[in-house]
Amino acid sequence: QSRAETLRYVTGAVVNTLDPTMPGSTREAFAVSLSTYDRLVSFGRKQLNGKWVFDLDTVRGELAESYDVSPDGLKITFHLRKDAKFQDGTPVTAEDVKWSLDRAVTANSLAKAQLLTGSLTSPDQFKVIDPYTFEVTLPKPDKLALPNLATVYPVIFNSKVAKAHATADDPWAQNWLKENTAGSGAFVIETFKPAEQVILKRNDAWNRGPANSQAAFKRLIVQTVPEASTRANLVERGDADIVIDLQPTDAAALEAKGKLKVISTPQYNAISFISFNNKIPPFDNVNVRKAIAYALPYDDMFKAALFGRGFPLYGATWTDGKAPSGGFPIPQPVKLDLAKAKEYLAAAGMPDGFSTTFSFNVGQANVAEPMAALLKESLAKIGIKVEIQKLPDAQMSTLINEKKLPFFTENIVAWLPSMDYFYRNFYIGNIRWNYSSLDNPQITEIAQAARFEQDKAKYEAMGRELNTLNFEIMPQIPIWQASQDAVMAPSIEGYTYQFHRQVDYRDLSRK
Amino acid sequence: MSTATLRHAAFVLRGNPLTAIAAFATGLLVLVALFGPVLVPYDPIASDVAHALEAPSAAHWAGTDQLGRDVFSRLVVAARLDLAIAASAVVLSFALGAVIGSICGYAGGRLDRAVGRFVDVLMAFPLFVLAMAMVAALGNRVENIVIATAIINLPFYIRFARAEVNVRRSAGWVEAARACGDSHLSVVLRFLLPNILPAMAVQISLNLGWAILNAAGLSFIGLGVKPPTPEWGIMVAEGARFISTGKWWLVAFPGLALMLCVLCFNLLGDGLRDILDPRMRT
Amino acid sequence: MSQVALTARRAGRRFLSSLPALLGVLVFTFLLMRVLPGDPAVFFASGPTAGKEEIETIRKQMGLDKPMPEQLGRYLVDVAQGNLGRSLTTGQPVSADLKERLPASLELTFAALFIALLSAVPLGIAAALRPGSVVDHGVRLLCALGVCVPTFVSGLLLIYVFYYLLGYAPDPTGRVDIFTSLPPRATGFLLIDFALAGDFEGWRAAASQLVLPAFTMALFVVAPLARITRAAMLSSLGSDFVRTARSIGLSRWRIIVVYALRNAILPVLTITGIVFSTMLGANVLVEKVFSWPGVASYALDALLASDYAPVQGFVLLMAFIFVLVNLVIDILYGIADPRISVE
Amino acid sequence: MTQSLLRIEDLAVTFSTRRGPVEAVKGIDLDLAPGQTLGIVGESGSGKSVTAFAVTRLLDAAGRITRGRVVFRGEDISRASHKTLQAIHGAAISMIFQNPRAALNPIRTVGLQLADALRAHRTLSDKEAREKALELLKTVLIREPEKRLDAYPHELSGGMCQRVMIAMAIACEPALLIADEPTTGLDVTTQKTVMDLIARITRERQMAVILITHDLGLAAQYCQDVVVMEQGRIVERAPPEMLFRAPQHAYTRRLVAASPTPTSRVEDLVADPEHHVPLPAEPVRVKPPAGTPPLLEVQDLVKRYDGGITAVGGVSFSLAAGESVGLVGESGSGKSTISRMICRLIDQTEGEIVFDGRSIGGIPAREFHRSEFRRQIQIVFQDPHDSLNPRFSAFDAIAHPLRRLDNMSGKALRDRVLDCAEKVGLPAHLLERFPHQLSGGQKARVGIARAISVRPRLLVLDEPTAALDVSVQAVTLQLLERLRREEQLAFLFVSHDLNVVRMMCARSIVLQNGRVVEQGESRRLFEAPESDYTRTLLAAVPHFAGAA
Ligand SMILES: Nc1ncnc2c1ncn2[C@@H]1O[C@H](COP(=O)(O)OP(=O)(O)OP(=O)(O)O)[C@@H](O)[C@H]1O
Ligand SMILES: Nc1ncnc2c1ncn2[C@@H]1O[C@H](COP(=O)(O)OP(=O)(O)OP(=O)(O)O)[C@@H](O)[C@H]1O
Ligand SMILES: [Mg+2]
Ligand SMILES: [Mg+2]
Repeated sequence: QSRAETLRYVTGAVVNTLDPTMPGSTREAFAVSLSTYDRLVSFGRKQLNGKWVFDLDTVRGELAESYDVSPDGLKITFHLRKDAKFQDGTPVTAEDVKWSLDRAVTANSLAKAQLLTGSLTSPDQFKVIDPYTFEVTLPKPDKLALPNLATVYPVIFNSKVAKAHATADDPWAQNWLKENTAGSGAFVIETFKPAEQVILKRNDAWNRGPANSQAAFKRLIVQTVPEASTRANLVERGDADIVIDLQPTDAAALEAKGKLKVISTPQYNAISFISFNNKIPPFDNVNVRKAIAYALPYDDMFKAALFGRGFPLYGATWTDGKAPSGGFPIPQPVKLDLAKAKEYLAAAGMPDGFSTTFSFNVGQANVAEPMAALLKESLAKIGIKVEIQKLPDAQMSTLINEKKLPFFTENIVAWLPSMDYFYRNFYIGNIRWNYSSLDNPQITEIAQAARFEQDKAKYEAMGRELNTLNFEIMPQIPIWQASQDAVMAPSIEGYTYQFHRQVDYRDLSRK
Repeated sequence: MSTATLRHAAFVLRGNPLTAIAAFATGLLVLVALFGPVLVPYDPIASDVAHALEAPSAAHWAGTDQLGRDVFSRLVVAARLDLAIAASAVVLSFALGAVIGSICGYAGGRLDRAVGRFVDVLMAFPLFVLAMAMVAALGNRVENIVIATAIINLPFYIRFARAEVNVRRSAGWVEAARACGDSHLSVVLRFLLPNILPAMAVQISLNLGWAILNAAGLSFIGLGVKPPTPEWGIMVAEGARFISTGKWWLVAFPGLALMLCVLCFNLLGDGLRDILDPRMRT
Repeated sequence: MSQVALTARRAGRRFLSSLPALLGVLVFTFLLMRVLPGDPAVFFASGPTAGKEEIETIRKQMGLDKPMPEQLGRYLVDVAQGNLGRSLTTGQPVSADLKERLPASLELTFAALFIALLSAVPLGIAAALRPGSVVDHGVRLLCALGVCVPTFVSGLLLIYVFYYLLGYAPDPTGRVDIFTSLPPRATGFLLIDFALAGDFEGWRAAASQLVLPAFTMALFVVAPLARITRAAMLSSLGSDFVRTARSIGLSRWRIIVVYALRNAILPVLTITGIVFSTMLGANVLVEKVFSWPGVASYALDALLASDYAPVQGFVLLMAFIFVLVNLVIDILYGIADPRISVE
Repeated sequence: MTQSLLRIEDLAVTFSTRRGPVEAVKGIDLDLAPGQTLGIVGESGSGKSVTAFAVTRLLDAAGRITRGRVVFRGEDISRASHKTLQAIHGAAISMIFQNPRAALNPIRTVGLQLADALRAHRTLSDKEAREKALELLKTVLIREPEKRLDAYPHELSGGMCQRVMIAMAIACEPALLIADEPTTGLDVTTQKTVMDLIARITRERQMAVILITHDLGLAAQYCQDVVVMEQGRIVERAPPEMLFRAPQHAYTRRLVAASPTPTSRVEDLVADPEHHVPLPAEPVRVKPPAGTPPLLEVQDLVKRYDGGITAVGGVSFSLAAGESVGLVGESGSGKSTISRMICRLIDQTEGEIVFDGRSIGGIPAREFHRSEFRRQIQIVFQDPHDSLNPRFSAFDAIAHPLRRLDNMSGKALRDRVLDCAEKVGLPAHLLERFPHQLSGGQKARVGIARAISVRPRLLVLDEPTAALDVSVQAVTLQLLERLRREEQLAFLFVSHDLNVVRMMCARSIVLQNGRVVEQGESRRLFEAPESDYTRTLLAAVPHFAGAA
């Protein structure tokens, strides 16, 4: 193949498995799995501010030609494409789908916990009607059941091949699938060097692209290049075709040069926070939290750390102190106001401030470090002495999980970014992602109820209530949604911002 | 130092302009470390986002960084911390290494072999990874960076001291000291140790530079001194991220400072070697 | 010949005597890794919905649910059986990863050492032939300049200049241009494998990829090598036997090469051994900067992720190589210096 | 001397040092006929070696011939080119150096080095070179020459190395051989065989020889003509009989007087009438009452080192208070080991040491520094330079045992140090100097002062003068003798110089391989030795023929 028919994608992250459900698999591994496996359904895409982004609200068929939801919302029936073939040439049947989904909810894998959020928990829910018809039964109508089947985990395996490699210890062939694929995807693995590179070639038989087409590129190279500035050099010199994890400064510079195509999309299913552990004094005091919220130099941080590349979640005005919308996240009515901050601090009984540590992880240093420096400087003005702690990633996640960090910055991502999903997964329970260790019965109750609320207006009202409540309690401070800067050769087309924040290589083509 | 040593030093320096320059520059560096913080034009940690990433100008001689801080002021202020890290790490490993090494070199036998084993274990470690692991385990505070640097230097000092003592331990004056009523320990500490000092001074000087680079390397992978404290290594590591965007001053000036400092120590070490080389004395 | 037998026996003895050091390294690394505050299970259970259960699963997989002494015991037994555990970062057995990546590191280190020796030894000799001259000072300055820049800075600068600005160097993304097809793996050393396969196009691609990182690394070790060469040459040039050689009327070159240099090689050899081992372990940053798929960058990633097995495996490998290199140096030394084999 | 082989005219050599230029050789004239053997004698630093190196143009980079000519076979080679010199070296003039082991390349076999020497001036095939080398080894009387051809220098003894050196020097049949202290550092017995060999070979091949030495006896025995050098100048030239019987120059006289001969007495060593202070008379030794134990009694002393070397294998002797006993033997015979054991610096393996009736052999060397006997047994070491801590001034060195053993300080300490310095004749102004600022003789005095400062009763002297020039040795020996007589010290005097022992000690013990071969009255022992070994030793001592 010629260079033009090859797509070279470079990234700082690594691919560590070919099975996206393997515990510990990386984000880049998800991206590869999108090309090697198909799912029953996938999300559509829409244009937002002139850029293509995924559309949570359109779920379209991938291996399924179509699907029907029963009126009571308890049954989803999938009609499989009859022309879909696995990479070994055998047809994709409902048996394969059943085996794959059984695996997803049974085996010890990432899929299990994810599908749980869509009420998919047991093999009993999956039924083969005929070789090309498949039925899913739900205990309760669940908005997230169908979207869950479009996430990266419920991939459809070639069950015959997989079973052939299953063993008594490993009934779901997890070991084998880690390094091999048995899918029907658009690309076939050519070489896989974990943590180094993956080279894929086109599966010419695949026809799930727009208008039943093949993938545009004949060959696909996914390569790990740890040094961010090298990635910038590579794409600038045209040696790489697309990269999405540049430093904000490089992205800004490349955009300014105008030679390359730079598509910046705020990661609107992700949020960056300044978090407090609401159980550790003095952050158990809402006035302390508010004092800090008014003492952060938001604009400077946004400009210096992010080079303005993102969507700010501060500086809004809520007319009556109530949230204007029920979506999540929405910009908060906070801004730098040291006088107000001092008032809150005084109200908390600590007019002279206190000392604390602020942590971030090494992997995010290029954004978090300037941010932390500005935060430290600004908080010092209201008497809060901050010591900055930079932690290796594993330590940071351990400390967060053990709820030992008082004050830090972190990000979250929701694959299915609905309002209730955010509240349920990031503000409730003793789980890692509940950064603020919030345990508020009111929020818990409304969020749980919202999950199954089918009425759009009621749902919106619930959202508004939650948002208002959240602002009053201020468990943590959302600061922005950083942009995903996709920098690519001018000839590359079709880039879409996806819920998994990776490039779906099937979207891309060369002009 | 006797006058003869001084005279000899002067003689070597005259024949060796590089060492003389290095000695002068080192002196300057120490002065900067001592008085720099009161001389700098700007507060090294005060941000000014409106003037971020400005190229060198009359107002900011070395430009400004991502937060609009004055790079020159940060450079000057960083000298103290960097020299302190290097010096304390080297002094620590030197003190430990020289004593342990001398005792082993003098005693020989089982103790020597046991410590030799231990040194082998340390030497067999990939040292930079060991330093990283230690800093990661203990937390990246200045003390820990110093300790890690000291520990990875330790085996070299032990070996060096051991070898130096070994060649001297059968010298007449060692036996004479014993005949004069000194115990073994006192012979080691009061006779041998002072005598190997000059030879070790060379090692120290070379290691000073190495310690600074080591700290810079740790900074590069994110295990360096805490922000926003100015430190050359971190500044270089951060600046390195801007190479590709053409913000050269962010890496060039701290890099130059680091380079100059390490260069001085190295040249000084070379010069010291000549000053102390007995063959140069007549 | 009994000389060979003697050398072999000495090497064997030395190897045996270094086994305790290896064990020490093993145990020490094991403990050091457990002291790291990070919990690998938590780090790798990073899926958007990772919960307690997932963390427990990974923990069980890694055997972290067992008491520490038992973990150590199991680990030692595993290592004795050649099983170094599994990396969570790559999902592969550590031994396989190391086997895959070691040749890359070795190739780079050898190349760097080659460049370094090739420049350091002549420089050292030139300086020693005229001590105190301009040449001597020049060499000294040159060497000092090499060691005073952190490798990651020199690496990035070289990339910036030779790849980005000038375009002379190929893209710094690993061992060979991604579009070059790899030769069948015989040794893992690309230069050798390409040569064996007779693919000289590929050989050139691999070699040109190697130049910048090797040069970056070499820069850092030229100084100690040149310094030692100079000192050793000075002392052997000033020795009695060189005077003897002059007194019997040998030619100047013969004296320098056969008499002075051959004797000066001995200390250089020792330092080369040390330099080689430290380089292999310390080229973390170079490997990172050049996306070199070597063992050091592998260990670095694992370390930051608190992924125990690869770090332990890496350290063990390095220690083993250290022992091996010492052994080789020892044998070479024994060959080069007949005085050694007695005693 | 019609046709001279080598003629040196007004040769001067200057070294540039950091203290400025130093003229080491200040204009000497010399003449050497073919086949003649010329000795150059003089004290250390008098310029003997520099002269030799200047002639062969092997000087250090720092040294330069500033004046004069060196005419070899009618051609001035003092300014000859590199090429010319290379052709002369080895082929026409060759040299033999002191310390033969260091002078041979340690990592090249003897055969190859010989071949190098041969091929430097002729083209030979490998095989021919090897055959020639073998022949040469045979010429220098090495046993098993075939085997030695593939040996490395470290596998040969010092004497053998020197023979190889000689073989290399004569490989290309040069007309002139310069031997710079060829036997220093070798045993007396080896010295004799090596010198005899040189003499025989050069006579057979009619080579001219310049023999540089500081041993007058050696020069006298082997040379037809001897020149005496002092401070870069030649002060006298004469055939040896003349020179020693009737030395003309004052310096020569001093030198001759200071060289111990089988008949010299300590009293006569220093031939400088002006500075001569007569020694006090030998104190009358009162016979101790019966039953008084001797000061030191050594019984069956054995020392084995790791690796099975038995350095000392059962030595017994005793020593009375105020007595001086000599310990002689060739290198490696165990002399130093015995003295160290007696000083309790190392532990014996077996045997007993009784001091003043009390056993000290049982106190481990490690603990001995706390013993009351520590101050009573002191030692003076061989190399005065090596035995002084380079970081201690002379004052500190002398004061050190006083501080440690007598806890002295302040004025008392100062007085005692000054007192000791005066006793050994060390001017007070030298006390502030460091070892490298003192001359050899001065350093020896510091060492002695240190040893006597705590008023010991037994002084062990381990070759106290071996590293000193004859004239300095003479003064030091006199000093020691005076101290012994005045302070009632007992000496255990270790030396390999039989003449010195005979002079200094009433009784002597001869050691061989760690065992006592013979002991008794020195005079009797050396006049009528009982063992063959003692006889060989005595025969090997060079002597001035017919010296008074
Ligand atoms: N490389 C040198 N640099 C400076 N001075 C030197 C050098 N070599 C010799 N000298 C000086 O030249 C003088 C004569 O030295 P030389 O070696 O000829 O003495 P020597 O008579 O051979 O003595 P020895 O018996 O100790 O060998 C001494 O004063 C010495 O210090
Ligand atoms: N530390 C040691 N370990 C092993 N062997 C030793 C040690 N010291 C001395 N020897 C050996 O013991 C023997 C006696 O040595 P010693 O030094 O007593 O001889 P010496 O008579 O003083 O000789 P010299 O005249 O050369 O000083 C020698 O064969 C020597 O090699
Ligand atoms: Mg001499
Ligand atoms: Mg001795």
